[in-house]
Amino acid sequence: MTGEVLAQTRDTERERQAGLRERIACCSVAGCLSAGGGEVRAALEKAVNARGLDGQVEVIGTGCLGLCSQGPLVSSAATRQVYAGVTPEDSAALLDGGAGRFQGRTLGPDHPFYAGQRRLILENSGRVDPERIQDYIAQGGYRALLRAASAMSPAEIVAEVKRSGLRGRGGAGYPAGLKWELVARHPASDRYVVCNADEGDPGAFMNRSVLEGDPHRVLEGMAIAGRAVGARQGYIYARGESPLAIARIRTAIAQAQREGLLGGRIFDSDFQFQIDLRIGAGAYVCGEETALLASIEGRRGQPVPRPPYPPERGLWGCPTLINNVETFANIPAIVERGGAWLAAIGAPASPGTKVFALAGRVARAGLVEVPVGTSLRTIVMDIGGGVPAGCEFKAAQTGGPAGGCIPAAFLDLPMDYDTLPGIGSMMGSGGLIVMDTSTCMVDVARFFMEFCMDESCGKCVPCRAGTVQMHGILRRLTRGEAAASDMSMLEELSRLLKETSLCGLGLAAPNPVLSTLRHFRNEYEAHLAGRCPAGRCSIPVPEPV
Amino acid sequence: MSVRTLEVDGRTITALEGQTVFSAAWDSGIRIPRLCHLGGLSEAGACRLCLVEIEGQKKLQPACLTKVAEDMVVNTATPALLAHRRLIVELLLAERNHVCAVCVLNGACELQDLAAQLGVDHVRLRPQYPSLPVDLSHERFGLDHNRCILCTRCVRVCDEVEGAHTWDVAGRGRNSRIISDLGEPWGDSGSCTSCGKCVQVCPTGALFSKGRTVAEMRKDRGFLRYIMTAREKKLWIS
Amino acid sequence: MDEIPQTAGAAHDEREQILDRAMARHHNSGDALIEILHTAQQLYGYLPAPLLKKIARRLMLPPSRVLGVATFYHLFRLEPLRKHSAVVCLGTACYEAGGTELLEGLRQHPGSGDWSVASGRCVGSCGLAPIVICDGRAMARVTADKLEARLREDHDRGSTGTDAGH
Amino acid sequence: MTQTAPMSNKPRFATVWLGGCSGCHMSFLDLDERLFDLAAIADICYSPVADIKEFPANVDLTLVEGAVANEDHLRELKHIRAQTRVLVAFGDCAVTGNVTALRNLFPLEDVLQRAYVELASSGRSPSADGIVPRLLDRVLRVQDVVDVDFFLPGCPPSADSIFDFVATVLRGGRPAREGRRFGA
Repeated sequence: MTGEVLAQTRDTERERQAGLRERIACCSVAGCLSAGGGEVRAALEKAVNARGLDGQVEVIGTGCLGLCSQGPLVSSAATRQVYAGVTPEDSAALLDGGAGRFQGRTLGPDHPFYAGQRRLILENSGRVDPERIQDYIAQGGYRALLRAASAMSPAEIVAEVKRSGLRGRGGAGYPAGLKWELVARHPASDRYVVCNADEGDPGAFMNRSVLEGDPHRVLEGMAIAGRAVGARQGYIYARGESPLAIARIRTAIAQAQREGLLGGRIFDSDFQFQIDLRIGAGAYVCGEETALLASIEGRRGQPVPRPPYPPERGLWGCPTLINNVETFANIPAIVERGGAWLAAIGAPASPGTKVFALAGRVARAGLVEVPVGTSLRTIVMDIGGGVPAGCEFKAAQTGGPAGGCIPAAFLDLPMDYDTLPGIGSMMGSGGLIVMDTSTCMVDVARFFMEFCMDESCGKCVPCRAGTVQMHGILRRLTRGEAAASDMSMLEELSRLLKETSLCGLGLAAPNPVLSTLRHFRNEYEAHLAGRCPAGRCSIPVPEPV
Repeated sequence: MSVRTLEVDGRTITALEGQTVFSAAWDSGIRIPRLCHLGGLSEAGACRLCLVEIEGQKKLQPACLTKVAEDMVVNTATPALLAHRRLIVELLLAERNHVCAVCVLNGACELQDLAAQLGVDHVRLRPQYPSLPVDLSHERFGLDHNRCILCTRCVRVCDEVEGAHTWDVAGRGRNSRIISDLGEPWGDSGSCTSCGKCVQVCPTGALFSKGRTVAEMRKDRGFLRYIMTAREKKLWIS
Repeated sequence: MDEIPQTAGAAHDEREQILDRAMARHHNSGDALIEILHTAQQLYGYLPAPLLKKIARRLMLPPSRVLGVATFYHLFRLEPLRKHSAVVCLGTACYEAGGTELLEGLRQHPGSGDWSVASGRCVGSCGLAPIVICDGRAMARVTADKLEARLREDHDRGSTGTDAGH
Repeated sequence: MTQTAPMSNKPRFATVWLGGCSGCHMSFLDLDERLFDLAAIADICYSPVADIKEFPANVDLTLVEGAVANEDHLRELKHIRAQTRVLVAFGDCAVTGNVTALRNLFPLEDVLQRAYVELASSGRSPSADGIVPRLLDRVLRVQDVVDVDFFLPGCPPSADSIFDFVATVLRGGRPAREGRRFGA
């Protein structure tokens, strides 16, 4: 493909869409599909056909519209409204304009759920059909790659990413530009770009939704990275548990190859770049970068000690750039609009937006995107609509099994990479679980420890055996069988894992324990005394002596 | 090769460039505890016993993988490190069924020695009592999973020195087990050459020679140095 | 399990050919082990020992490494699936919404002999917790009653087993 | 001692034998002539090697051999702890469960079946409730039941280590933990 062809494709598709009377986008990612979104789409298509509206009204599948808890969601290009809880029986009303039918389930751009958001990564969700590359191109897609391949030097791309201040969205928030520079400067001849799409935190589905809803954005970001760091080969490592994301990536790669946007001589330049998909097989630890690399190489997903870090020694011993889905999804806009543009959004030290998967005891659960540094209160109370009536907000868990909880006292703190560690939590990759007064924090800690125990790769002793012992203590606590000495051992083991584990999984495994101990020690003490304040743990009443 | 000077536990020692902190300390008579490291094999960095404090570095570093540097200041036995090591040994002892009194390696076991050296006179953790098999199908050797600490020395020596790669680890986390070939009994393994190297490098009584009773067996780990020197330098030094 | 499972001779040959082609496409490289195991499991439903042995030979890998990899990842099965499969999500939201109780209920259920019951971690539909995936189809906001109805449905349909193994 | 006046001013010393093979006590007897030295510095008020029926009150130091395998052990050990100032888990069975706890790898019924039915001619499991103490489902270490002040591992601990240990504790010292070994 050339620049002219790209522009032509864009214009043709835009004209085609402009000629339509209505374009109805049905959310077609996992959440809405399991709520019956597929049936809604089929009914709509049938209704369009029955009314002889083919060519005037188009029904497409699209990316996440956000409000997953009230799916299936459908958006209308004509009315610019999103409708929630749509059933196949609603088809007629959608086509014939029976808006009254959707009273109480219509969400306009000024609805509190959308008003508080700033959608950059998700900007195409609801607008494009993730299975059509023309849709992406019509939204200006692949223009950034054109610029990167024909108008910018690799060093200029790296400089732009550095200027943006973008921090890796995988959890730790390492500055992306610095990482890119390390790989770009390495003298080795073979280099790789790897997209970490192994999102395994329980309660996290940001990356998956991005891949399901806008896969080309990620491919474009990776290709730009390839150009910047001098790699010819990229890999996407996706979870085997996400069949839809896998299918969409496969389709997108094939389309991009067919259009010459991946492969040799991209945009008639000397730049060549291939992307292959690697599918994980169910191992959370493979989200750890060295384990992920081992898995791409066809081995057990066991981490190796760092240093050396992947930018120096990664895939097959070659310098390797690893970023996650959301990080790559930021890249096209940075190249297109400039690093300074992104740097102006969000918090000064953590620019840009962050996608959160909001779940748990909250009125409106789903996928939300806000500027980094937005307060937890805005996310949970305004966008999420607060906890359901009858209960009270107690805490929010960020960062999944590696993160910690944020109690009500910190609702107004900005959610960014530097503030959260200060209160014993972390940004993580974006899982955000809201807990109310019916949630037992000791049981939450036990739940996450069980997760870490099951997902420990077994290589290093502290993580393999330590998570088992910590889980045993937490289980005894939730059963009212723990002794005071268990508490001191729990803290001693926490220190051991935090200081001696081989990889991030073990190092972070104690975090949920430490943060609940910090903010909710009284609940631990109550369990020691044989009482669960939330009434969740079934502690047997002691027999009278 | 150039020489580096560093400080280990208050002593100034010299080491060759490229040498690890572990081996430099060892050459100077400072014994850092370890169970997965064994000279002549690749490093796993898995037991976490040889972690040391290096001034200027926030995180503890495994001595077996950390290269010496000029003016590096290393502490190998601070109270915090000793506490960590004791707890790691306790974790190992609680993980499987280590009953020294009825073990062929009683008195010559690296784990048992280490517990004594570190003052682990009891285990504060709950023993897990997993139900684990003993594989006695091999003509000359036995594998007792109850004593295995998953150091993977056997896996590495079989792959790197013998070249057979009979052993590997199956499962993960607490369900990890050493396996031969496709998990069949050791005696049925088609790849095993019965060389016995795995038995000699095993730090505990997990791999043992048959026909020995309690506390009878002694392991020879010098053979590895002999083979490696012979292979690399063509010198057969015993 | 001594033999690679067979249905009909022709199908068997075809599967073998597909697997061989997949390995050839990866130049019989050991790096592709996980890809090949995925393909093999899709073809055969699970990974019996003889199949692993064949893959090991072809990719020139030690058998213990192949088994080590096959047992490291949760998605690989060394045992055949039963007629139906149910995966109960135990991600945080589903756990909080009672996933554990559903899992226990399924395991205790008298009709569970036909079901391979497993737990999964977050299928990404947290807004609809708890989720149970029955034979590949996600059920949202599952209750014990809903699940009971689903199991009975299969029981009533009898042993036709048309949708088995998906 | 602030409680009932003791017979002499010497500290009161006891040894008890729970679920173990008595090997630790054999090793204790291997003190030989040093038993006289011990008697010189302590009042041996209770021991399986002395003919005393009831565990006495106000004991200063008690060595507990063996693991807690049945209900009698459980009751005895709690009583002993209540009467003892310094309690020592004596030998590997007391410290780790050791051989006594090997049965924890199997369900109790299987163990009884194996021992009394499959390997014996009687063909019946013991069922004399009230005569034979009931076995616990799992063998416990001494520390699982009561607080332990010191641990003296070994199978058995050598006579030398026993003497050094007891002498140090009786003098009010804290014996070094390093160098004590499980097993041999």
